[in-house]
This record gives sequence, structure tokens and C-alpha cells, in this order.
Amino acid sequence: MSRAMKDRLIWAVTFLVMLIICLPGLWVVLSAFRTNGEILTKPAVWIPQNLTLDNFRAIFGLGENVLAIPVGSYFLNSLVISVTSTVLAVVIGMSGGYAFARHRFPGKSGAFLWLMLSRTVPGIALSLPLFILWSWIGLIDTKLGVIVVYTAINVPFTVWLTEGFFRQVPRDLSEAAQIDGCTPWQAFWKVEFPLARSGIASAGIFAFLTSWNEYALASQLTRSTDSKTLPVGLMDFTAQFTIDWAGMCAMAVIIIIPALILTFLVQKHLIAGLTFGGVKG
Amino acid sequence: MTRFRRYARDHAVPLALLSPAVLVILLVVLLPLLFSFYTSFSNYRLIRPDSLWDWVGFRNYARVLGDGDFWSAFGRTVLFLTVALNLEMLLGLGLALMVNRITWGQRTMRTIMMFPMMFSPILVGFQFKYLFNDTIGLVNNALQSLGLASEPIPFLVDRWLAFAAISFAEIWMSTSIFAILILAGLFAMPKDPIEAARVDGCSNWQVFRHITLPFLMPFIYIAMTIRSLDVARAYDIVDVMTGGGPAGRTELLWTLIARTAYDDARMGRANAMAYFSILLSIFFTWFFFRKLMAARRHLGAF
Amino acid sequence: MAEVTLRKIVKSYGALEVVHGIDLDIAHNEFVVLVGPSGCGKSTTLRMIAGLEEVSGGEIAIGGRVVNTLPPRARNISMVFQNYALYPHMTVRENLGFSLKIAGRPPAEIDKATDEAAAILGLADYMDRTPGELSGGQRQRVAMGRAIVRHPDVFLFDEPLSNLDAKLRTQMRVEIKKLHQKVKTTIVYVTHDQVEAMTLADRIVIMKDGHIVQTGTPLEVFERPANTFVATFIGSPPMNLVDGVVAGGAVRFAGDVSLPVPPAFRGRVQEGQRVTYGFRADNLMPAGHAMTGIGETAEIDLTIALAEPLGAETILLSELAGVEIQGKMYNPRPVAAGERLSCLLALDHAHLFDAETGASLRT
Amino acid sequence: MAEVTLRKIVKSYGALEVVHGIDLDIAHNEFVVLVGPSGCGKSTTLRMIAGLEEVSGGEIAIGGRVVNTLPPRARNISMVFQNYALYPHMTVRENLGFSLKIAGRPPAEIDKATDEAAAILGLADYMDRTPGELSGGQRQRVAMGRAIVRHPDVFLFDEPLSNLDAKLRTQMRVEIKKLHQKVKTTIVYVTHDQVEAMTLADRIVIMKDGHIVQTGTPLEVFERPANTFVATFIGSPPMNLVDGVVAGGAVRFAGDVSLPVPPAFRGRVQEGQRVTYGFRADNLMPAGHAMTGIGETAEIDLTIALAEPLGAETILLSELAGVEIQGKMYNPRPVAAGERLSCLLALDHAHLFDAETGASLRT
Amino acid sequence: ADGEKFDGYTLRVKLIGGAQYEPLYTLIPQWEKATGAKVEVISRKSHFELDREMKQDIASGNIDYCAFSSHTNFAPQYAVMNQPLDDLIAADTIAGFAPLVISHATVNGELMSLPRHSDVSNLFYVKSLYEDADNKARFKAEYGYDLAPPETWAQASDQAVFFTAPPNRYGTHFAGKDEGIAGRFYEMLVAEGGALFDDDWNPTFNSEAGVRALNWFVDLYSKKAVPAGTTNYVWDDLGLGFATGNVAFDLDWAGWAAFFNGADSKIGGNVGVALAPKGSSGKRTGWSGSHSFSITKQCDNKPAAASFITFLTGHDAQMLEARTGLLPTRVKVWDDARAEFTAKGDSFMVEVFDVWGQSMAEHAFTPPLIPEWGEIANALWPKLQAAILGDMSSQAALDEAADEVREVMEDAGYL
Ligand SMILES: Nc1ncnc2c1ncn2[C@@H]1O[C@H](COP(=O)(O)OP(=O)(O)OP(=O)(O)O)[C@@H](O)[C@H]1O
Ligand SMILES: Nc1ncnc2c1ncn2[C@@H]1O[C@H](COP(=O)(O)OP(=O)(O)OP(=O)(O)O)[C@@H](O)[C@H]1O
Ligand SMILES: [Mg+2]
Ligand SMILES: [Mg+2]
Repeated sequence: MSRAMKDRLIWAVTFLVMLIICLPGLWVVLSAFRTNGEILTKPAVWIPQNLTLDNFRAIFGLGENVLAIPVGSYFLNSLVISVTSTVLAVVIGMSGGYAFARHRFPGKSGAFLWLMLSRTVPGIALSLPLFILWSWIGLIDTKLGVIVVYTAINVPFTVWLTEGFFRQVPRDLSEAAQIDGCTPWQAFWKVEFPLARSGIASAGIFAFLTSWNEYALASQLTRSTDSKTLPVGLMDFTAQFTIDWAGMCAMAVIIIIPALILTFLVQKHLIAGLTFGGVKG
Repeated sequence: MTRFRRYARDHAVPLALLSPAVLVILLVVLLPLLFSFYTSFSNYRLIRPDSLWDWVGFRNYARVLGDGDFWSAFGRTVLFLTVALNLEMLLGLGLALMVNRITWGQRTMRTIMMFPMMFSPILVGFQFKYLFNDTIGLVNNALQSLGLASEPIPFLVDRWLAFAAISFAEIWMSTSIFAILILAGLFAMPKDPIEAARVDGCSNWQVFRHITLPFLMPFIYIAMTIRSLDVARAYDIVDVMTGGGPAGRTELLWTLIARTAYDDARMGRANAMAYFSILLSIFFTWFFFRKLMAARRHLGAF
Repeated sequence: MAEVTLRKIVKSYGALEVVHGIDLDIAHNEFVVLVGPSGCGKSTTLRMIAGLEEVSGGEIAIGGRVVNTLPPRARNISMVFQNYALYPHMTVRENLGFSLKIAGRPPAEIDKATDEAAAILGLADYMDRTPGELSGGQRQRVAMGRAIVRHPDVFLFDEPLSNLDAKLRTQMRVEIKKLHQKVKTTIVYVTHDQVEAMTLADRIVIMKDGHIVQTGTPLEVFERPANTFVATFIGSPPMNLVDGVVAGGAVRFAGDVSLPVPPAFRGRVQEGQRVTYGFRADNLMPAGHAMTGIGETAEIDLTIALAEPLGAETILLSELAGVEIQGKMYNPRPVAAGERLSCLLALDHAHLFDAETGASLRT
Repeated sequence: MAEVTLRKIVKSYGALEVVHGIDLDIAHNEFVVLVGPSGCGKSTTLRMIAGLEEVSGGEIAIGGRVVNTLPPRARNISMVFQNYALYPHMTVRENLGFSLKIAGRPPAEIDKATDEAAAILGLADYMDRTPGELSGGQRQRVAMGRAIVRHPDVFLFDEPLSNLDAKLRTQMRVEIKKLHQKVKTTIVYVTHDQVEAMTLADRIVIMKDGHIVQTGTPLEVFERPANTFVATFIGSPPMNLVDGVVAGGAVRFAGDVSLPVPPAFRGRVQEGQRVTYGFRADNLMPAGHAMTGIGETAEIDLTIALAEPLGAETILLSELAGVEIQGKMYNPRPVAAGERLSCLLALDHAHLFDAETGASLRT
Repeated sequence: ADGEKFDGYTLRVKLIGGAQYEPLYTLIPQWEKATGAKVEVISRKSHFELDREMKQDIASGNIDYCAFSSHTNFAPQYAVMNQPLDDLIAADTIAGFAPLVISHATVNGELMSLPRHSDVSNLFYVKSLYEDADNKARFKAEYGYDLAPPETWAQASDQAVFFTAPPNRYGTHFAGKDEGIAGRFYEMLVAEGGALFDDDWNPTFNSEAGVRALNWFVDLYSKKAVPAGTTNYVWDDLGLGFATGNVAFDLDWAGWAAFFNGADSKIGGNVGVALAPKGSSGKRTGWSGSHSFSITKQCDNKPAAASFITFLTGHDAQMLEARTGLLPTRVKVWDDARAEFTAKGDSFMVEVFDVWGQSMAEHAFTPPLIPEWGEIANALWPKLQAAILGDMSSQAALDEAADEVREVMEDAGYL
């Protein structure tokens, strides 16, 4: 088999696998354009009979007798919270990760472990004390409050992840930069940061998606349209006795699309062989 | 004190670099933790604020220790963690390797790969709750339409099927996280040693086994550690899909704790449980941390 | 039997062609040295033979079998990479033994082979270090060791000794020679070291800009360079080249200097032909510091611009017809800049090239 | 003013001490070449001067100021790394201009400086490639270029030319020399190339196992090696060393051969003293192929074991008192193995060393 | 309350959200206009979410709002913050509500909330199945009595088994987890003549009546007359399941009525309604409660809050909700709504209102109005599930549950 053929075959197989993985998700997306009666029924309706935008209309309050879900402000809240906390987590994480990767100091592995352990606390043990603490300092139902919390839950792993990637950047490169007159900060920013950017991008993606999709804590710390995020808004579709699954799916699509776009943009920084050709040996 | 001051002076740079991380964690994790630690010794009930001062000593712990439901949830959680983490790791590794091989349209493929990551855990919960529903669920419908099953399969009821179903949902949601982290690790890999290994007579598998994998191990362990802590997010999924039921068949520590804390409003007892679950997480973390350090040492100066 | 045959091998990176259809037949057990200026395509050629770089055009055969699409492991080769390509996560011992381990050899055999290689390479003290803890030269020796522990059909060496000191390099050269004689393998060897090229090669292949310019035994390429490029590339310092015009059995240069047409070229040039006159520093020496028995000589008076003492000999820089030339003073004495010396040129070792094409006028 | 002073510099990696308290004074504008066997601590020493490696003990001063705790950027040095350490994410142009950009120079100046360096290094065609798309030699040239675009107080070069072909290396050598004369900086240069060491150095420092063994001008170390290590390390092929016993104005070797005590050592040895007799291949030549004017000679008959033709000369391998020795045949003719030749040894260039310590008996 | 003005005052409220609840809020601007006050909805969530939020508010003392959505079954938990309404709401206003509903909203003799709408379950059934002659004949042959909507739970059980034909049809289904199954068990317990507690708050549900009540579920499950997944079902699953026509009859609240009989349902036009069956004690099941509005003790303008909740439970407001099938709490609204349906010719909705009206008036009862109801339910339902799934016997399950409930009651200081 020629190499080109083999490449194509691998491509096709991968594509197939991806498709299978995506199926459950695609079902959700498709459901957004169908009616509840058609999705959840027996016998199943395999071929959608009538695709409709009603679910979306309802979300925006265009249907009859339904109050619009304030998607606009949820969206904005989600965006502000996720982006800010991601940036913060990545910056703080990078700074910590760099310290671990490049500096020697006594108690280093202890600190590293400690940082990890901070993640072991289940949300439940945190959420109520956090709530009380936050209400004392007036952070309840504010975007800032959520941002701080998300930053904290994302920091440990942005630290570890970026640490791993900074280790992969040959030390000689930052040395060369320092010889070239860089301050350690310049050496970091101009040489090590660009070379570790695969890792930083993946940490960023991970942090962003965690914040974007987080529900448990947000559902407690947010109260109103001032701070409620999209996943919390998703629960607007579950009333006491009913769940509007099709509506939820429509909302899901609204949640997924921006995340998809943002991830697509960020992941262009996942690049192979960034350090190739830099050092010999 | 002077020793501390000297330490601070000698290592000012790393300490300064680390301090934001430490601060934010102190604020968001440690302070609340102290509070909840205190409450685990009280009969604190949310709806009776004054019960915060109702000190009960080790009663909560004693009760939790003697609670069969708690221990079966504990065991199930360990099993769930083990199964989900390992499968996610293996599948994620496979996906990452596959995507890494692709040259044409890789960025699009990567985005497709991350598709499940876009789903909020509660959404995933609902999604699989409906997919696995025994009467109107898509899976049952499909199996019956294809003639593979005549009776509806109670995915969310049968002891093992239900466990499999929640594991499946969790794995579906999180495999791509592994994949993307491992993929990034693959991208950071030097390619020289791979070429050398191929010349040294390695088959593709041997290259993977002897070169790629040792390089990836630190990344895999980091991902494992992150995830071992993060599967607590599975709470949302399980809560929506089965709520830990039926009859506690899918009860995990988190669902049990959450119900005790909020539905029962018995915060003190919930926090006692939480500290047991912290112990569990500490064990997992420490385990992976040791592995990580060993893998690092193995990679030497790299 | 492992002869290596390259047929019209082309390599392009995207639109950029860096190897332009080279043909080369390497016999079984031959020791071929590839030389050429930096960036001419030597490493690329080795990497194509190894199967690490896809061939953009042409055919590579090893032992008579076309290997274009075979993976490296199916080609049974060993390679020393120019950039070492050590396994950073393995100790020196593991690095050395890796290929044997992969081949499933018994541990005892592996230990024996690695210990042997380590002894040859002076690495015995470093066996348990990882590459990150080695000096540059030590790393290069590990790279070398990794190649020689095996018994492949073909050895590919890409500047394997460039970071070693002269003494070690001499030792290693001898070891490589021994290895070649002992295991009877085909060797393709890239080097920038003239001495290595001259002493090791059965045949030297000179490349330039992705083409092969000349192939021949070391003495052939040294004594009968096919063109001015080879003439200046082989031999150090490079051959002096001065443009002139043939006039009455001599070549006349600018500034009214002239030198006789060298014996080997008499009858091969025509009156008025524009030629390039070439001779090596070794063959231009101050009278009184010349060797005995050097055949026909011509005498030129030169003003010394700079004298570079090298120990046993001194390089003299001067100027002929506006071109900088170099001569050599054996058994040297101090020479001041500006001193005027009468020098002898050994005409048997002088060359004439076409002034346009640079091709030798010997044939 | 940038003199570099090392005082009892020690470097340890954990428990392993690799540099054992070296002392070295380098004058302003001096060109010092560091040589020594692979792994002896040359790179480590450079890296300590640069501030990349913490000093485990001792003091480093640049321009009179102790710099032990200063970061690299405060030392105003340029360095060529042995492993290049290029910025893989920048083009060649960006790599070259990086230090100037950091220093905040105007773009026009940066362009000018990089273009100039690129021209010198023959990199003009590759300015927009990244290091990954370059050949080994091209990468090394970029590393070199990065150092020379600046005007630092001290240049540190770690084997900067090892991957270049002879011709380019000669050119580069000249460029470095020019640079040194032009900008009047202090240079510390590590090389394994004897010619480089000899031609470039104001002073050569020879290291071994983390110690300095000898310091001196190139001719000094070549002609008056302080001990057998330097004698064999400097000069290629290495000096021949044969152990013997002083007996009546001559040194008697095993197998009843003897050679006269060299003139410079007469009166410095005692009857019966055990010595090592040293002479270089350059100074042992077949009669009839010898140079003129080589002073006092001794004659030995040698059986040739192997002849290695190098072009202008041929290395002859033979044996004296059971030790392998090398001689040189200038203006060579073919020699068959086993041929017996009468050779001349130029006694002015022979040495005697203490057989025990290896120290020269000259002083 | 009419005519009062609260110009410039901003009333902060927390309201239950969700599709069924929100139409009411479209009336809020009217109240704002009438009183000159502004309403700021600071939270709008489903009730379970809201419940968590309340508890957190109580815990943190962070109560900076005036009115909130409550539920009669949950209300006792909010005692710390809940303002009794007796002095705030005019007696004649209260008199307009159904007395039973008002009694459900009264804890320890104090009115804690104004009920907004009620819920109680009755039977929906697929008419065609019951009218099919063949079914009738076969049923009679098998069980010896005529096929008609069940009067007793024993009959219901027979019919469920009779109609079952998996995978396409099951006899019935029930909410099998959370408060759903606990509440269902509780009403069955009552219908079987049992009680959760004795007068001293000792748990007594592990009595014979309790076992009988639980066995009703266990039998159906073991005979596969309910979908196997029913143990995971909550209200939405029941509604969706019945609407697909997979289930013969369904005990459910009135809120689904319009949906079941509508275009999105497979059984539209084919739905019959009947009163919930009786247990062996002759009592009908009637687990009930009302969504309601309450005022906080911390409220800085209680009259405004009172005016607001009175407005939202007023006649017009309830008419609006009744039109969508929600059960009003005002007596007059029952009649007016029924009249309106009659006028529109919607006989199905008229029938629904008749049936649910009767059950609200005669059979509805609430669980114990104590804060621990949630904990009790949580102690109960996993054990009930275990019995239903066959993991343990009914008696053992109830005994274990009783132990846990006893612990709860002890901790809470009842015992
Ligand atoms: N990280 C390290 N840990 C332990 N030993 C080390 C480390 N780095 C270098 N060494 C050792 O220190 C010694 C000096 O190394 P250095 O790189 O200075 O040698 P060098 O003189 O530059 O040799 P070369 O000519 O081979 O480059 C070597 O023996 C080397 O093995
Ligand atoms: N990835 C690449 N993309 C584009 N050009 C490349 C790439 N790799 C190598 N080249 C070019 O191909 C030519 C040949 O490179 P090669 O490495 O074979 O040179 P070389 O003869 O080994 O040189 P050296 O002696 O410097 O190692 C060089 O001019 C180099 O710039
Ligand atoms: Mg090369
Ligand atoms: Mg070195």
C-alpha cells in the first residue's frame, strides 16, 4: 500500500471514530430542531418529520405565553466569567508552573503535592462554607465571586500542566536568551512561553471548558441574571414537574457553539515540534 | 523566624511566582475547608443556624463509619474512579495517537474530537438519561428496531448496567480531555529519538512502547491526577441520570454527600463524609504523584 | 551483500529541491566518504538511505532490493545522527544496548556488546548517566556507540567525530577502520575533516548544492581535482587559483608575472586560452625550506603579507597577480610581514582549469 | 576593559566535582583558546563565566568586578553554545537580531547588523527559515551569527566551527580574527581543532580532568610541552613517546636501540635516569624526503608497518622499542608495508620527560 | 389591600421559575402600575433549586428580600425566616381560599403562605383501551369483574397487569425515586390505614399497613407491569411516557391534562380521568400540597409584600393559571374556570376540573408539616427502591428505614 493510500485510510478510520464519538452529542444537536413529541417517543421517529426553530424561538421569548429566558445576559455572564477566570488561571498557573519547572527550592515537591491536594476537596465540602464566606464579603451573586472560585479550581491543574510543558523546553534556550541580554522575564516571555504554547493552549482550553460548563458551584453562587451562567440557565428548562428536553437541547446548542468556536481558535496553538531544531544532542 | 526569612530571601523568585496560586487557593479552598472541618464535629443543620454551636464531637464520624450505605458508596466510588480513569486514559491515548497521525485537516479533526468536552456535565446527565431510558430511550429503540433486543433493557436499573451506564456517560464526556492533554504532550515531544529508534530497528509499536510512552508518561500522570480529582464533576451526571439510585446501586460518595448536605440539610454529617472522601482523593493523588515523580526521574534532566 | 545504489535521487522540501537527482553506486563493503560544503545535502542523502526522509524522486536499493517504501527497521542500517538523537530518558548503557534489546538479544550478549563499545569509546565511567549529564563530546561518543554495537548491513555516519579532540578522533578513526575491516559492512560516512576523509575512504564523493561533483579515491580527488571547486574544497589550506592567459608555454597573469604550463598540461592548452592556474600551499615553499626531490620547479619572488606558525610548519600568506595565495614553510623560522622571499613551486603538482567552467584541462 | 579572572573556580554536580579549582587570568582583548579532552570541563568553565552555571566555589571577575552572583545579562557577554541553542520558533533573521531587539536598537540598525553577519556566514539565502529547516552546519553558523552581531565585552565560543567544512572553517577563522582585531574584545574559545587553536590563540589553555595543565602561547605549548599529556594532546599526529634510560649521552631503549639526548636537555639528565623520549612525526622523515636546514639529526632504520597517504604528505607507521611511532614523508612516493627505510630525526625538536611523572625535563 | 401605594419602593422577591410558572409573572407590571412600586426578581429557579438556595440563605443569614415562592410541604423548613401572615392579610381575603388548602398552609396555627395553586394526583387513562370490547371480554373472563377505571388499588393492580404487553405497553408507571416514591408510598400508607408516625413521633410505617402499601409497588414491579426503569422516573418521565401512549393509566397531577389531550400527545382526544383509587381502608390516596407565596421576617415593607402576594394569588391571577390547567386555590376560581371551559366547549377540561376539584375538596392531605419531611423522605426512598427491586423484603426495608427515620427524629429533638 502506498503511503498516500495509507494516510487516507487512517484519515477515514479516524473520521469514523470521531463520528461515532460525536453521535450522542449530535443527537442532542438534532433534538434542538425537533419537537419533544418527536424525540422522546415510542416507536421512535428515526427520520425527523419536521425540523423546527420553535425551540429557539421559545428561548428568546418569541413563542406565545412564554417568558423569554434571558439568554443574552446568561451568555454574557458565562463569557465574562469563563474568559476572565481562564486568563487568570492560566497566568497564575503559568507563573507557578514555571517556578516549579525552572527553579530549585527546598520544599518544592511538598508544595507541588500540596497544590494538588487542594483539588481533592469535593465541591460539597466547599460550597456551603464558600457561600457563607462569599456572602460575608458580598461576593454572592456577582461575577467576580464566580471568577475567583473558578480561578482557584483551575489553578492547580494549570500549574501542573504548564509545569510539564516548561520542562520540555530545553533550558539552554532560556539561557541563550539571557546571554542575549534578556531579563528572566523577557526570556520567559519571548522564548519559553512561545515554545510551551501547546501546553498553555491545552491548559487554557481545559480551564475554559471547565468554567464554561461548570454547574454545581455556579448554581449556588449565582442567583440572578447578574451572574447566572448558561449551564445554570439550562436548569430553567426543568420545572417542578416537567423537563423541556427539546428546549434544553436548543439551549445546549447555544452553549456549545461559542465554546466550539473559541476552542477551535485557541487550539491552533497546539503545534507539533515547536522545539525542533533548537538544540543538538 | 530568621531561618524563614533567609529562606524567603534565597528563593524570592519562585516564591513570588507561586504566591498568586497559593493565595487564591488559600482563599477559596483552605478557609472554607477550615469551616467545614469545624462543622463536621457539630450537629449543624442548614435550616437551624444556631445548631452550628451544637458540638457533637465525633458522633458524625462514628455514624459515618458505621453506615453500610456510606461504605458501599465508598467502594463503588473507588471502582468508578478506577474503571473510568483507566478507560478514559486508554481511549484518550488511542484517540490522541490517531489524531496525531493525521496530517490533513488535523485542526478540524481535533475540534471534532473535543466535541464532547463542550457538553456541560448536567447536560450530559440528561442526554444519557434519555438515551438510556428503558422505554422511550434512543438506545433501546435502536436495539429493538434492529431486532437486537425484544425486551427493553433497563440500563439505568440493573445493578451492573446502571454502573456501566454512568461510567459510559462519564467516559464519553471526559475521554477527549485525556486525548487533548496527551495530544499536547505528543506535540511537545522531540522527534529525534523517534527517528533514532526507527533506525535502531523498532517497529511502530516498539517506538511507541520504548520512546513515545516514556515521554508521555508524565503527561499521562498529570492528566490522571487532574482527572482523579475532577471526576467529582461526575456528580452532576450521576445526580441527573440516577440520583444514586435505584436502591443506591449507583450511589457515589458525591451524590450521597450532596443529598445529606442539602436535601437533608445535615451539613455536619455531610462534612464528615466529605473528609473521608478527601482521604480517598488524597490517596489517589499521592499515588499518581509518586508515579509522576518516578516518571520524571526516569526522564532525567529532561 | 549490501551494496547501496542511488538512482536519480531527488529530495524536495515543498517547492524547494535540495537534492537534484544524484546517482551513486556503493559496492558491498565499500567505505564511501561524503564531503561537501555545509548545506549541500549530505545529511539529507544519508537520511534518505536510512528511510527517515521520503524520497521525492528516484530509487534507492540496498542489497539489490528497492527500499523506497520500506521503513527504516526493514533496511538493517545503523546511523550516527549529526545531532546525536540520543534517548534522553535512558542511561548511556540503555542507549547503547537499545537496538540489541529491540532485536531480542539475550541480556548477557547485550551487556558484553555495550561494555565493549563503551571501552572503545572511553565511556565506561558514564554508563549510568543520562545524556543530559554528559559533555558534548561524550554525547557524540554515545551516538557513535549506539551505531557500532550492532552488526547492520550498512553503517551511516553523519559527522560522528566532529566534537572530539584530535587525539580521541585519531583513536576513533582507527577503531572505525578496524570495525570496517572486521565486520565487512558497507559504510557511508559524512565528514568535514580532511584527514578523516583521506584516511578512511575507499572512495570520496564530493557534493555541491545537491549534486555530485566528483567521485574517486582520496588520492584521485586530491591529485586530479575535476574542477576548481574540488581543487579548493579538498586539501587545506585550499588550492591557490590564479587566472591567466596561455602565452608561449607559460601562463601570463596580470601584473606581468608568469609561470610555466605544468608538465601534465603541456599540449592540452592553446595559445591565448584563458585558464586558471592552480597549486597547493604545500607545493609553494621558500627556497632553503623546500623538500628534496620535488621534481621540476619554478621560482617566484613573493612578498609575505602574514606568517601563520602552526608548529612544525608555517603558513605564508602572499599575493600573486592581485590574488591572495598561500605557501608553506617547513622547518620554519620566524618570518616578518613584508619580508620578500624567493619561493619554489613544484610544477608536477600544479593544475590548469578552464577559466570559464572551472573544469580541469587534464583530460 | 574586560579582563576575565578565575580564582580557584570549583564546580560540582551534586557530589561529583568536575572542575577542581582553576585559576586563570585573561587580559583585556586577549584571545584565549581552551583545549582539552572531551569531558574535561571546558564547556562548564565557559558556562560559569557566562553565569549560566552556578559556581560551586571560587570567584569570577569580569572587568575587575566580581560577578559570581550577577545574572548573565548583567555580564555583557556573547556566547556560542556547543549545542547551538537556537530559538526554534524564530526565523534565522529573528534569531540573529534577537539580542539587538532586546537591547532596543532601532530596526534599521538591527537589519544592517543581521545582514552583515548573514553575509559573513553565508546565511543570506536562509534568512526566513526556522532552525528546523537548516542543515547542521547552517545551524551552527546561525549560532555563531547570533554571537557576533553584538558588541559584548567578552565573547565565549564553544566549538563554534566544529560542523563546518574546512573551507568555510578557514574563512570563519579569518573572520573571527578580524572581528577580534576590529572590536577589541576578550575572547575565550573552545575548540578541538589544532589549527584553530594555533592560529587564533594569543594563549592556549590546556585542561585535563577539570584542571589546567599548561598555559602558554601556541608555539610555547607546541614546542615546550610541560608534560607528556600536553605533548601528545597538542599536535597531530600526537608526539611519539618512547621510554628509555639515560646511558652515556644517549637514551637507550628496549631492544638495544638508542638515540642521543636532545641538545636542549643535555646536562639536565643523569646517567641511569629513566626518561620518556618524545618527538613528533613531523620531525621523523625518511632520508631523501627530509627538509633542508633541520639542524642536528640522528638516523634510525625503521620498518614501515603502514603508510597513510594524506595528499601532500604520507604518514608512516612504524615501531621503535616495541612502541608504535609515526613519521612523515613529505613529497611522498608510494611505500609498501614492510619496507625498511632509513629515517632522520631532527633532534632540536625532540623532548625528554620524566618517566614517572611525565613532566618535561627542560626546566 | 387595593389602592395602597408604595411609590418608589423596590420589592425584592425570589420566585419559582419554569414554563408552567412564568406566565403568571407577566401580570407583575400591572401590580407595579397600580402601586407605584418596582419588583426586582432576584432569583427565578425550579423549586428544588430554590429550596437549596433558601437553606443557604438561612445558613448565611443572607436574607435581603421580601417575598418568595414556597411550597406548603417545604414551608416548615423555613420557619426561621418565614413571617406569619395572619396579621398582614385581611381575613376576608383568606376566606376566599379553600379551607383545606389554607389549613395545609398553616403551621403551628400560623398561616405561613398564601397558596397559589395546588396539586394532587388523580388517574388519567387511555380511553380506547377501556372501551375496547375485546379487552372488556377478556378482562371479565380473567378477573371476574367488569373492566372500568379502577376504584381500588387492588383493581388498579389487576388492570396494570392485564394491559401490560412489553416493550410497547405497560399497565402503569410511578415516580420511583426521590420524594416522588416517598410521597406515593406515604399516600398509599394512609390509604391502607397506616401512618408515618404515632402521636409521639415514633415511626410506625413499618407496620402491616406499611408492608401492604409497599407490596403494591413490589408486586407491580416483579410482574413487570411497570417499565423496569420506573425506579428512576420522576414527574417528567411519567408525563412523557404517558403521552407516548405506552402506558394504560397514570396517576398524575392536573398540570399535564392539556398536554395529554393535546396535539403533541399520541393519545390526544383519547384520555379519560377518574378519581385516585382507594386503598384497603376505603380512603383514597391524596398526597397534596400547594405552591404558595411567603413573606420574610426580615422584610422592610411587609405591607407591600403582602399586597404583592395577595395580587399574585388574586382572582385574575389564578384564572390565568387555571386556564393552563393548574388547580386554583380560590373557591370562586374553580367555578369561574369551569364555566369558562364549558363556554369554550372544552368538555375534557371541565371533567378534569370536576375530578380534581372533588379530590382537592375531599381527599387531599399533606405529609407531616415538619421541617424534617425532606430528611424523612430521603431516608425512605432508597429503602423503598431496594424492596421494589427485590434487594430486600418489604418488611426489612421498612424496618431499616424506620431506624434511620428514628435517628433523624432523635437528632431533631422529637424523641
Ligand atoms: N548535569 C551534569 N551532571 C553530572 N555531570 C555532568 C553534568 N554535566 C556535565 N557533567 C560532566 O562534567 C564534565 C565536564 O563537562 P563539560 O561539558 O564541561 O566537558 P567539555 O570539556 O565541554 O567536553 P566536550 O569537549 O566533550 O564538550 C564531563 O565529564 C561531564 O560528564
Ligand atoms: N525541513 C527543511 N526545509 C527546507 N529546507 C531544508 C530542510 N531541511 C534541510 N533543508 C535544506 O536542505 C539542504 C541540505 O541539507 P543537509 O542537512 O542535507 O545539508 P548537509 O550537507 O548535511 O549540511 P551540513 O554539513 O551543514 O550538515 C540545506 O540547504 C538545508 O537548508
Ligand atoms: Mg548535515
Ligand atoms: Mg563541551
